[in-house]
Amino acid sequence: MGKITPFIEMTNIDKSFSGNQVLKQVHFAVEHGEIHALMGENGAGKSTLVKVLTGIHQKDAGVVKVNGKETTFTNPKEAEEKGIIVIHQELNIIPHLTVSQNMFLGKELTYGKTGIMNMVAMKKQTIESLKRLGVTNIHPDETAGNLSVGKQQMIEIARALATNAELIVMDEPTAALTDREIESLFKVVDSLKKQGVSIIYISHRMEEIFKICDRITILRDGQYIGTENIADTSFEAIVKMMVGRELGQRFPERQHQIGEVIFEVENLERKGLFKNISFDVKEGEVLGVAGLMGAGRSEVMEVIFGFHRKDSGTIKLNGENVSIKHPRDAVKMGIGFITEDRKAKGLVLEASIRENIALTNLKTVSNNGVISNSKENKMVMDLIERLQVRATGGEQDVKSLSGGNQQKVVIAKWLGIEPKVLILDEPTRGVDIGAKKEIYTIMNELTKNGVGIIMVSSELPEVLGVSDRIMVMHEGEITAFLNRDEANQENVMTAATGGSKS
Amino acid sequence: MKQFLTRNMAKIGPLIGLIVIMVILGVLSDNFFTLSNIFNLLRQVSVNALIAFGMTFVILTAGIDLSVGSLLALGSALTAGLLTSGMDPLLAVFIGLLIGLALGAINGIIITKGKVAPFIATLATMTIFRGVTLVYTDGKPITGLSDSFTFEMIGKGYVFGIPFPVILMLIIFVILFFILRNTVFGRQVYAVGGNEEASTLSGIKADRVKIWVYSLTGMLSVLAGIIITSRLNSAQPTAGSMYELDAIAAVVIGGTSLAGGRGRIVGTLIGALIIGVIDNGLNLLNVSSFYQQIVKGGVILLAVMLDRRSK
Amino acid sequence: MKQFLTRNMAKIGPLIGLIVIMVILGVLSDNFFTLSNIFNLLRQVSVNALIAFGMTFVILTAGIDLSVGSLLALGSALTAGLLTSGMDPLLAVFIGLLIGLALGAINGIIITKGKVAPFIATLATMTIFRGVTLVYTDGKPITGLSDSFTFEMIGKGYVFGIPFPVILMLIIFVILFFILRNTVFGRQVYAVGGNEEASTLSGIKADRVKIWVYSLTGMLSVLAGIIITSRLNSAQPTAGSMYELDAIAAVVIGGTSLAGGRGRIVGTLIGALIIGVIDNGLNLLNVSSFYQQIVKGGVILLAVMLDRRSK
Amino acid sequence: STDAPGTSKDGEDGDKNGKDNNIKIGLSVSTLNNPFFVTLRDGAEDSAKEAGYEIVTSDAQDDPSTQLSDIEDLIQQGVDVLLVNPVDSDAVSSAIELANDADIPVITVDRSAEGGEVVTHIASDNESGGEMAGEFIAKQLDNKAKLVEIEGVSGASATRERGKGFHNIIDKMDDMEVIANQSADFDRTKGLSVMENILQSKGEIDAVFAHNDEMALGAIEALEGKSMLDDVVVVGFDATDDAVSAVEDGRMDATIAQQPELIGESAIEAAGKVANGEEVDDFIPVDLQMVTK
Ligand SMILES: Nc1ncnc2c1ncn2[C@@H]1O[C@H](COP(=O)(O)OP(=O)(O)OP(=O)(O)O)[C@@H](O)[C@H]1O
Ligand SMILES: Nc1ncnc2c1ncn2[C@@H]1O[C@H](COP(=O)(O)OP(=O)(O)OP(=O)(O)O)[C@@H](O)[C@H]1O
Ligand SMILES: [Mg+2]
Ligand SMILES: [Mg+2]
Repeated sequence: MGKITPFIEMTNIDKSFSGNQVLKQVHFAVEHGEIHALMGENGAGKSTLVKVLTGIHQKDAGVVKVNGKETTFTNPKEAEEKGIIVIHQELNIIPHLTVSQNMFLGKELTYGKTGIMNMVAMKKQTIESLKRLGVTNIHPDETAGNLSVGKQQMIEIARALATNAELIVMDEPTAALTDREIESLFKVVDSLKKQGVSIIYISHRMEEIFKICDRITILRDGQYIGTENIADTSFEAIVKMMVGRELGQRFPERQHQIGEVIFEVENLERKGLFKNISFDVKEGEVLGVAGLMGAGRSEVMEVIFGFHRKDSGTIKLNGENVSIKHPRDAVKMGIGFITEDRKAKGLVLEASIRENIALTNLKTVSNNGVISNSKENKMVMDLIERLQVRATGGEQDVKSLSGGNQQKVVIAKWLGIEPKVLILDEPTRGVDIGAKKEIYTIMNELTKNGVGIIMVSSELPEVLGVSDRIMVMHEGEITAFLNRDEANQENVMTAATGGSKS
Repeated sequence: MKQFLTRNMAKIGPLIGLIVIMVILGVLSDNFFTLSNIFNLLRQVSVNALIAFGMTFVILTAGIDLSVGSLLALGSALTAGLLTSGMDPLLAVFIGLLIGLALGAINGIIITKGKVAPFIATLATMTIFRGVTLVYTDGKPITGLSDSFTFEMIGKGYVFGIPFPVILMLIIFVILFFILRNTVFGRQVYAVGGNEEASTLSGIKADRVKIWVYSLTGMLSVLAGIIITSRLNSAQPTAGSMYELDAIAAVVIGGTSLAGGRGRIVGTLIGALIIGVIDNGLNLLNVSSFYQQIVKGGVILLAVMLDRRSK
Repeated sequence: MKQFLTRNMAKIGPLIGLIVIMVILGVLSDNFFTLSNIFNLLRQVSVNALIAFGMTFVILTAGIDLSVGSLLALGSALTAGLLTSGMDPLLAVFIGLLIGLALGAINGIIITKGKVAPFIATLATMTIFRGVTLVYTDGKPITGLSDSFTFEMIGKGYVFGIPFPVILMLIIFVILFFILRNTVFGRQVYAVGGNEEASTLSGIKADRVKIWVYSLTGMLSVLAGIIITSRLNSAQPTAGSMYELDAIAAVVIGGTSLAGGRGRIVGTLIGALIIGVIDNGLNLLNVSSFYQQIVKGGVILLAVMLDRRSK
Repeated sequence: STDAPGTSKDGEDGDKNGKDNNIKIGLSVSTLNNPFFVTLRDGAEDSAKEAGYEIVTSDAQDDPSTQLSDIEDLIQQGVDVLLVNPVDSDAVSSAIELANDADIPVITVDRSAEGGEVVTHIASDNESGGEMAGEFIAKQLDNKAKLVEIEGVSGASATRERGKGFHNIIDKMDDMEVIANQSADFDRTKGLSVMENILQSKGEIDAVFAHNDEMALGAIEALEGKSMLDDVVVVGFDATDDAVSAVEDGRMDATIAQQPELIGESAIEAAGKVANGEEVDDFIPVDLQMVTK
């Protein structure tokens, strides 16, 4: 860190999108070889700031200095040439290309200047880069789109690390990873730091910030709030800077009665993906489902919900066998499903909040197939209020909402059906700390009313903090059931990596 | 406020285009703004508009239907066949419309159950339907249809001085407008086109929605075909060729996105009017047919680009 | 292993289709498997194949080009014009190809810079190019072209007993195969079609890739047009109409996804062969042209569905 | 009779009385999307059947290069005589040369060829048909009229030739004025709407010449809708069944009959002679007929 001029210095940055000011007079500086956290609520402007830095967006005002020299990048390629590389928040994998093709996209290795690619060399380097991250189970010829989100994320990280970057921006790199991958990522980050590489680290996971970062800059509503040394600050202080008030306890107090079993799954199997899946959920209970990436948890939930066909097994609701062949059957029975991939599977991005919420509730808001505007508006406004969705109103396109508020819309559309059983798959992925707490509060309210909840999550503190019982999966099979009081980080991880049933 | 403005700009973009073209034609030709020409124009537009209404639904679900023209020919030929066999005209028309529904459903089933991309599925049925029509008619027009007042009415009649096809088009427009805007089915059409997976996971049977949408288009195409048949008092085996292009153009000029999920049927009506006005105006001005093609293509491009700008 | 099998199944799906069709035709018609018919067939296929090669690139970028047929007519007419003016045939052909490149670039620029959906942009230029062709030729064929050996060679010549257009097609196939598979440009084509935003973030100039892709298609279409011109020794103003449909069908039958990002040019060659074999075979079997359309549509559907199954 | 592979039917019941009924005739039609050519084909097929000849038909769909492929395919099948109804006179030459190379005699039907060797040509000429239409209209209206010309597909040869013949007559007369000429693509529906639009701008019309009957019938509907049919002379082309009955009903004034059925029949007759080595004239005219009431 020894040098006097910081590597990156951004001052008085302004940025608006069609009249909506997203960054206001923001300052931001990164030293050589430091790991600098960038935090703020959903929509605070973190990603935008990074995009302004790397030339994806052009700033309206302000100065960017690289190594003390004023610089303006007009496209990300220029930034890359100056050693600045970004691992973007949204995955930038081209689904139909292979792993190595993705790794070298835009910087293919060629025979001299011919434009003819050296594919052998690219594959070799792909294997090496992945190995550096401790990943050995991804073949360079696999089609990237067929890999789980987590593996895709690892490819992106490997791709960034393969360049001789001086600064790597990581915009929520761990949102789709589980603890083991995060561990190996942190090891690499550590060694990069030793080599003098700087890192801008964006995350909503507080533990990570304290574990690896040197300094932190906080944004709120597009405004610069402050920069602190991690060593000199605290969890509470950072949260207060982010949300502008005390947030209180991280997981809200649970106050609910656990009742009868309402939902049972017996010996569910889908060949090649999972087998012998048996579990139940009781009224008012939160069943946490833990596991490593690719453990097959999402697949199980999608099969239960009728989105994919099952090969065998039975499902019971209130003790009676039910047949679910299409999500519509599940919806009719009062089962809700919040998917892990809200953009691809949860929302119609181009449509309004109202239309999205109404989608699961078309029956309720219509008479004889004709939608009643008053019923619809009432339902939508009630739900927006209940979940405190921050939006200009029901007519705003969900596309323009921040991640946390999008997630609330997804939850709202399922609350509308007044579910008896609610499946939540990674409900707080990419959601800021304030919104997370709000989601937990909603879950609490539901269980208080007797709803049975199944929550798939890869964030261990969340699983441990919210669940009444924890089911752990490993490679398509259940390896453990743990009660709230007996569960801890260690025994969940043991089961998730295939350790014996406890 | 600003958002409100830009939003409504997008909605009136095509309308402005239409008005500009009409004003230009009004200046260039004295005959353009006569009541008789306006009705004439509307009657001509009605055929393309009806097909384009159906196409709007299809495109909203992110599909496309290239078979409309052949389907129109087949449906009209079969209806004409029923008429020459002496069937009651109303019944024949009704059966004709059902045939259209069924042919459209075939498209829908190939696309959803056969998992064939709409473009290629309807490209194939376009060829097949045309072939069946030629076989059925032996390549010759079917004439000697009904002299019944009812059947003549459909294409040639007037009600309160307004051509009957125009009234038909407007009634159907109002119904479809209502369906898209106010019914569960309409909502499902937008949702399936916006994000099929998310819709399915919300409990919507996307396949069923799609099959209905192609069926609707099939029925409307045959209705358009019956109007033509009634006007010409004969069914042509070659009727409707290339109609798909005008219908798609009307939908897209009207601001509906080919990617699905976004658009409005009012836009389609305006788009059909733009195309109809260009054709009519170029005829009125007696522009050489060579140049007509250039002008028409150019205006379509311009209309679409203007609309993009205003968004 | 299983993955390997399914992977290769997908690749050979269309090939199996082709073989099945060929075997059936071989059994039904004695003339099918003669060397002379095979060369005859390949020469017929070459025109559609060349256009479809370009179309493959376009479709891989998630685009479409409906203007190829009109572009072919315009390019051939202009080339024929140069020839009748006495220009050296090789030079005229070269300029003709450049004209094709430029016309294709116009498509690309309208699509990228004008932000018009490829379908509608090329629908408009399809009409415009045809209009310009008619104006340029005054609606009449251009005849009295060069008697030069060189120009006759292009469409009518033989090298080692193989028709020259076939050789041309194979050479271009090899070049394009190599470009798609082994060059940075090829990779960019796939990337832009697979995820345009991600490609842009990786520093790929998506607009430039697209403009090149349409230019390539323009050039190949004119080359196809020059082959036709040479074979017919005249340029027709109406040449190439509906060629876009056969070209798109070849690409899709060959397994390339209309959504972009996925597909191979080998598939397109096979797709073009399938279409050519059907046309040739139905002629050999003297199937009535009405039934030909039905069979052709049916076989296309079947080929595409079989391919889906094998994936 | 040819060296093309697959011809194996010679022999056996061949040369009885020097007449060979075992003849395979190839017929390449320009388009079957037009009733005129459908009738022509029917005429040919029927009389071939009667004579006991084998006939193979293909449809070029109005595309010269499809026609070339079709003819190549016919040559592959080892036809003994080739009847070609060219899509385009110039463009067909290469195809005919191919047949010449394969020693297959070629007869052109309805439209002639500019190149290649042709044994005979059987036709009634489009251009003189256009002239007949012009003369008829001129006579009906005493050489003074405001005319509408409805053209066929832009750039198609029938459009050019019929239009040319029509203008050969009309352009010479000072008082015959074409006040509108628009294309309706040989299509009845388009004929209707194009005529409607023309009627909106041109009040006074004395006669309509349409390049085919389909468009003429469409125009008649438009005129009827305006109650103008009685005052306007409408002339079509082709004499399709529909048109002939329209003439009988007094709705159409005339149509030029090219007698497609007769063309088809004569073509087969000539083909039979050629195949048996008999001499035929190098032009076999089939009279144009003016069908009037
Ligand atoms: N391309 C764009 N056009 C319009 N508005 C945008 C665009 N990109 C971002 N925004 C808006 O800018 C604001 C800041 O977004 P940004 O993505 O920077 O937030 P963030 O801090 O990264 O949030 P998160 O934690 O959810 O990733 C949001 O209100 C967002 O809706
Ligand atoms: N579309 C797909 N195509 C092929 N394989 C897939 C697909 N989706 C998931 N898989 C595979 O199925 C297995 C189970 O994935 P699933 O997403 O259900 O796991 P998970 O436990 O929810 O993990 P994650 O945390 O990554 O979502 C993984 O091995 C994954 O790679
Ligand atoms: Mg962000
Ligand atoms: Mg998951």
